[in-house]
Amino acid sequence: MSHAEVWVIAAAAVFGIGLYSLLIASHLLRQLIAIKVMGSAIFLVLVVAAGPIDGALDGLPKALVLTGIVIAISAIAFALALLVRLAEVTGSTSLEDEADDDR
Amino acid sequence: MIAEALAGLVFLPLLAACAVAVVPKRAVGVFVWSGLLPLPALLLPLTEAVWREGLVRLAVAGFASPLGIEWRVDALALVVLWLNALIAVFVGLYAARDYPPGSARGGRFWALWLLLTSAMNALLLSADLFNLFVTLELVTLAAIGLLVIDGKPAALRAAMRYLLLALLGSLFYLLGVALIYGQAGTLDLYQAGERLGPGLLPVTALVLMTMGLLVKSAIFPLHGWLPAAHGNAPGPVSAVLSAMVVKVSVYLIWRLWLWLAADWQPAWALPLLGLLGAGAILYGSVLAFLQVRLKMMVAYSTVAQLGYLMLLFPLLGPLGYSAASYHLLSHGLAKAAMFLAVSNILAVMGTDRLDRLAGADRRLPLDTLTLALAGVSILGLPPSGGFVSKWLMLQAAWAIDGWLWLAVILAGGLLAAAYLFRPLAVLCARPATAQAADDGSPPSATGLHWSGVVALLLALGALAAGLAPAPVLALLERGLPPGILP
Amino acid sequence: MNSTLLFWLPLAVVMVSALAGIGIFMAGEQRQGLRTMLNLFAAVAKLVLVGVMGLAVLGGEAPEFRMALLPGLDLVLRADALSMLFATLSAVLWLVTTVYAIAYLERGADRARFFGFFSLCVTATMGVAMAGNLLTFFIFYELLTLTTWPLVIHSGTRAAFAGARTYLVHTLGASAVFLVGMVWLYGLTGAQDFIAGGTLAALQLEYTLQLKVIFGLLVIGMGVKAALFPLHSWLPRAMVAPAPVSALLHAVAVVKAGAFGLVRVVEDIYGPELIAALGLGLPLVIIAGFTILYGSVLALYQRDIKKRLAYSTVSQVSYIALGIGIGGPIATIGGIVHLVHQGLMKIALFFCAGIYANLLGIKKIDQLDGVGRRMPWTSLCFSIGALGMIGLPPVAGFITKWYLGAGAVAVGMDWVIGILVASTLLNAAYFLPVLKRIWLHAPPAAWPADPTVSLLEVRGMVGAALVVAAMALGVGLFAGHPLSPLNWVTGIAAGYFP
Amino acid sequence: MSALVAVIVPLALLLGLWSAMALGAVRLAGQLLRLAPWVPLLLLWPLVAGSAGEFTWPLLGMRLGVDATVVPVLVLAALAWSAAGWFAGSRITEGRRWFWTGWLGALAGMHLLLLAGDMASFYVGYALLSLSAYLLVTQPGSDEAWRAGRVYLIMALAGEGALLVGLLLIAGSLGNAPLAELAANPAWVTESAARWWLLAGFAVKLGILPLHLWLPLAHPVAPVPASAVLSGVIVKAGLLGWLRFVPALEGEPQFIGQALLALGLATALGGVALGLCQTRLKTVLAYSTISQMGLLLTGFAVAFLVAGERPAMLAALGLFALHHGLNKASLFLACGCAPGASPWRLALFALPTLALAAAPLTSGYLAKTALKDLVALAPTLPLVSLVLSLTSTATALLMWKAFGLARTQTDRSIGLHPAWPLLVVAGVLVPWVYALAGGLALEFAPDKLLASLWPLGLAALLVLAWTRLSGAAVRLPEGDLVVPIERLVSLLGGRLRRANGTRTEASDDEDDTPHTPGQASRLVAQLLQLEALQRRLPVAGLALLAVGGLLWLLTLFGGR
Repeated sequence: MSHAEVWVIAAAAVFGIGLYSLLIASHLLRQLIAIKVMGSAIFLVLVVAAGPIDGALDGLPKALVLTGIVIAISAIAFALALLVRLAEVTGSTSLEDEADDDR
Repeated sequence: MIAEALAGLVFLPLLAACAVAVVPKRAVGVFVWSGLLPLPALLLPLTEAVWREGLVRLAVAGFASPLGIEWRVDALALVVLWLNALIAVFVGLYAARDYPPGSARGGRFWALWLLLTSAMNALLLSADLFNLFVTLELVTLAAIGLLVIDGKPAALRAAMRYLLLALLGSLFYLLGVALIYGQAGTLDLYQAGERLGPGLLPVTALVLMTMGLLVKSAIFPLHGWLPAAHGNAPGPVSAVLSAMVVKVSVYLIWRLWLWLAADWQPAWALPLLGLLGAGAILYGSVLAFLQVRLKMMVAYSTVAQLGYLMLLFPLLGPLGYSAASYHLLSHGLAKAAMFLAVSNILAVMGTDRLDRLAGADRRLPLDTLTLALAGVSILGLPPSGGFVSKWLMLQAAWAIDGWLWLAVILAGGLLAAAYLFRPLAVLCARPATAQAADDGSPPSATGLHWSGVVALLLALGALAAGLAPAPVLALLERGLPPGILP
Repeated sequence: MNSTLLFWLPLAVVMVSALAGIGIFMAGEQRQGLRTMLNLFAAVAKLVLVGVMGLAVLGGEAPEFRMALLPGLDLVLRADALSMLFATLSAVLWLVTTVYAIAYLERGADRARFFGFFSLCVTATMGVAMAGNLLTFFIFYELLTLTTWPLVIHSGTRAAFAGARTYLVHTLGASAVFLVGMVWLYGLTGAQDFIAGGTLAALQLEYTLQLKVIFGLLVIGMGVKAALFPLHSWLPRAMVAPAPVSALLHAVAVVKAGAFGLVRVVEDIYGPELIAALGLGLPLVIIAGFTILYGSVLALYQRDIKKRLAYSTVSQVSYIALGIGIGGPIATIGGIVHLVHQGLMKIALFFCAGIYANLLGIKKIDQLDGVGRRMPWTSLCFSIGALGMIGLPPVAGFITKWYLGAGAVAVGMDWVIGILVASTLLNAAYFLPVLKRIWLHAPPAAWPADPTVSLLEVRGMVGAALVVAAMALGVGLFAGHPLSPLNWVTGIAAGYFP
Repeated sequence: MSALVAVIVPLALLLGLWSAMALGAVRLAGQLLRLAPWVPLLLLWPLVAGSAGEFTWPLLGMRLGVDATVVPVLVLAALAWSAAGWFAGSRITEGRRWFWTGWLGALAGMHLLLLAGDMASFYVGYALLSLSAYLLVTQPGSDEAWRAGRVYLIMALAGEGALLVGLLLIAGSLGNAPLAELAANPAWVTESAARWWLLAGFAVKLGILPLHLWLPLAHPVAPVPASAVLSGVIVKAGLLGWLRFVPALEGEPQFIGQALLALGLATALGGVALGLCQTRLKTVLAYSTISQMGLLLTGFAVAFLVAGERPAMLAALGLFALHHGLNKASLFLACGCAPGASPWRLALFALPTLALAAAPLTSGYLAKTALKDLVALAPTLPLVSLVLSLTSTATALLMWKAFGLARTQTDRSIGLHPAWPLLVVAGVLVPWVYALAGGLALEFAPDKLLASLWPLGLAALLVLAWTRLSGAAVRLPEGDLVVPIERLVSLLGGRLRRANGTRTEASDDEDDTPHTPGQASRLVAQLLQLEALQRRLPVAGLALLAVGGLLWLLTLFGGR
């Protein structure tokens, strides 16, 4: 297997782990961490996908990864603020045991 | 002239948003309206250019496409841009009543509102896969921010669920983008389309991105988050959510399947997408009929109406394409008007539970009329925009002998009649004798508040779309996507 | 007349009442004077405009308004002889019904909403009359459903909503079927305007089966509003609406739109020759015949006045379908002229039923004893309408029966005369006892309700009823007059059977 | 022009009277009432002027005019109706509006009927006449009147239905054809069975045997002047219908003529037989009318047996109708003036009875001999002429019974109204004048006189035999067959009403509780539960993977 395929399979594995824990976890904080893990798996794929093009190193994927990281950070920060507010207001830190909120 | 217009569309609201966050309370109003009101004006030269050339391209700051960002505006993008501008301005006018720019709450609201509008415009202009990802994230975060502006527990929980699912969706989308880049070496929609064939990895990438977008646009099996989110959002926010935010991700699905995968002929996949849409129409309508609260009913109606947009795939063709695009436009106007009318009713009557709204039309004649007019468009009865799109869709279905789709479209119309006439009947019912007896003369109708007028204007817009569709349809005819053989 | 006037006149005729409707909505509940003025002004203006357009049509010009709606499909409002017939009927009866409604609702509630939708409903009817092609017809046809729904639920009682729900289920169901038929037709023939004598002759060879199926779909679409047999059950249920509404619904707007639609489909889309060639006339005659008898038999059993009138409408409207189904010049004339005759007679009956209900609280037939002595003029109108329904001469019904019978024999369908005579006897069976009660029975000690009534109310209502009854009698008595509906329709039929 | 006036005046008077009553102008109404009796005389004006007018506006192109067939009935109507009107003017006191509406309506109908020149106008007149007659029959408002009215209306409408079928069958080919053209070239006769529908329709009005049920109920129960007009004039409308719409062709099959002849004779004898079993004077007179109409039918049947005899038939039938109308009307008027009160009144009553029994030198003799000559022309069995004279005996017997009943009415308080004697005189003179004007052969040959005497002698013998033997009289309820039929119908109706009684009650009456949405059923609860499930994240995630997987498979492998 070429150099790149090894990394892609590893990234796929990490992505799977993150997805599994996102769906299973009941505590919101664990779910947010799972999302962060899946994000890093994707950045891994992006970096590996770069691969040299006609000799010169291709800088575009690096730029994409940087932007991706910035967006992931801001999204998670916003989610955490929301989580804190939710815990204060409703006292529960999980989406599973909520009463039906639209009655 | 075009470059200034495009730049203005994106950066004018952005700058206004920043200014609002910084400037003292008194001056917030000026910046808000200077950020919003010129938007339709900016669109005029753009429309004329697209009418003349069909496709307007602009390399931002002169960088060529693989590296730099390129803005493209074709007929479809223009239609959605117009919808966005109209919604932003009219619903903004309505929102000024609940969130006056001068107040503390107003400041936060308008910052997010302007950010949302600029992100939306940026998304519609960009034609680069990664750029689309960035703007889509911006739109989602701004929308969720608006959702929790009042901090109600129900809204908070709904927002949390919406955020989680939205992040999950954008991760899938990003994974798809990464795979596309690995294969095609470019992220530009048009170029990637030419370079990629229906191999294993490109198909996987396309499916991953579609899954992500399906979650964000709450298409049938994945619609769990939408009703709670739109049902519990404040009035104007639920309007913009239903009319624009959810539509944009469907617009992206169209872009992928009709531009990127233009020549892959995924013969069996299209009917599946169609079936998802049909499921959405039937399931959403039945649920809407069962709701007790008016806003929840309108939210489920959105789930149903989104199904119509997915019907474009089985009915691929010029007729189907212009039908779906026109439905996007007319539904946006009608649904925004409906949500504004419902929030008016909620504000005046104190509740939107149907069993307590008997005889509300005496106090809110204008909003009942708006609800009725918007209902006409949602139902697809002439002379509304909904009817035009339904008519074109029926013709498309008949052309390919798609009797199933024909039946689904008609059933959708009838079910919509079921869940729309029910609240109207309740509103027009005479209140129980006891209640009428105590206040003797019929309760005086609330005065002609201009927020009611705004809602009425949007509803009339939906009806006008029914009377003068010719120019829009001609525009769409000219800018057919490569995926549709003329 | 210069061309611009000819272009904008049809639109003006249709839109006059729409503007009035919107104005009434804006005026709100309290400003009653403004509302009445708006109402009457719009009604008179519409009548004048229809008159002007009538002159233009008589002068040989064809005023036409065309607007590009869908690619390749236009919104066309054209005034040909047939549309003028229906438009004039609507305009005249709207004016009379407005006067009646103003008097009727003097003490009612929600009048702004009522009159607003009342005007919009007439706009839709006028649009249906003036429609130049099937798509325009469909648009106004649906608008009619929407604008009449709030009128049916006006009283807000449970029965009103039950009636409105049935009405909606039927009309929206039919519109779905109508839409499929229309899409199919346009798929086959492309956009076609109404042309006297039909436009599908060329297609007859290779599409016979499809044309038959399309005809079936279109007839179902129209049949609901024209209350043909299986689709008629909404009509008696919608009787819960206040009298001016049931008068308008049953005499002018909804029911006539359905019947008018049938005439358009048979005469202006398929054309009499194609109908005969495809053999579509016979099934229509059989359905219409059965409806006539079914409606009359059920009317016998009804104890509520308006229910009885409703079932009588179910049977009477099928005369129109019978006429055009039989084909041949005489029967077609009979069918189309019945549009006007039935409208006049039925609206007179409903006005009187409304007056009885409103002024004396009478809703059931056995409460009608001796009303003749208490309200002689209303009962006179009721009697004229009833005799017309039975088809006894001088009143208009007789002319229709005469032409239908003669036309049926001319075409060789002698058995149709059996239906006509049977329905005459059945009508007599359910109308004459009512007249006997009104005139020949002794009045009860006290009437169910005897509210203090202003003179305006009484004069407005009874006046309207008298005008309409006089017209029904006049149309029957002076059928030979050059300007009478009969001669007008003879001119129209000349176009179909050159 | 004069014809139009004759038709319009009664209608105008009706409307005027009506609105006067409605608006409460009693004085004006009184004046109009005084005018009403003399309106029928207007009929004479078109007779004299003889103008024929055509007016395209009214109805389907109305033609008015007087022609030969209608003259006798016209004269009869003018005289009898005005006399009865004069009588009614003074004698009808309560229920006046009801009576006069019916009276003027019937009059307008009769005028239009007589003067009509086209089918549609004839039918309009006929319908108006039938409907207004209903008002006259039910005017007393007693239960008996209602029953008679109901029976009358049902049979009249049935007759009119048959009439309409016939007319429409003709209209199919000829449109609204003028009556003259109908009679002139009866080509349409062979096309359809229109002729027989029309024959049956008019037979109901004439009271021919099976269809006579309503007559013995309706005529007696109506007020005196109304019965006079009903029996005297309105019945003749049926005859007019026959003469206009049931022409005989040349090669008519014999059995039709024979059948009609037999029916006529049966009706004549049947009428008398049933009449003899009645106890009330007016009912007896009603049955006598039925039998006389039977005689008319026999005359009418002759046209079917021998070709080319139409003018003779017209003359004979016209004379007979005139004679019968005037005398029967005067007899009915007599019933209103207590004929038995003084010998002078009895004499007045006797005159018309003798005429009807066709005593020699009376108008009856004249009419009967003309009728006998007419029948003799037809190639029938000799038996027929014998039976014909027997009918004279029968009528004589019936008249004797009527005379007996009249003698019992001795209430002196009821005054003698001058209209009665006037009509009796007219009954004596007018037929003679008509016969002379009509040019009928007037001979007093001894054999004719003898032929008219022996039936009377026979009648006298029978009467003597009958009174001596047992004096027991057979009683029959009025309207004979109607009673069993009515019982059958009410039985059937009762069961029918019970069967669907429940259905009509169940029709939803209005209840005023406002409308609120119904409760969710069990199925709905399950649906809502499924919806709540979809909201939870794991479920959404699984759904996403499932949809994605399916889409992936289809896109990969479906694409080829």
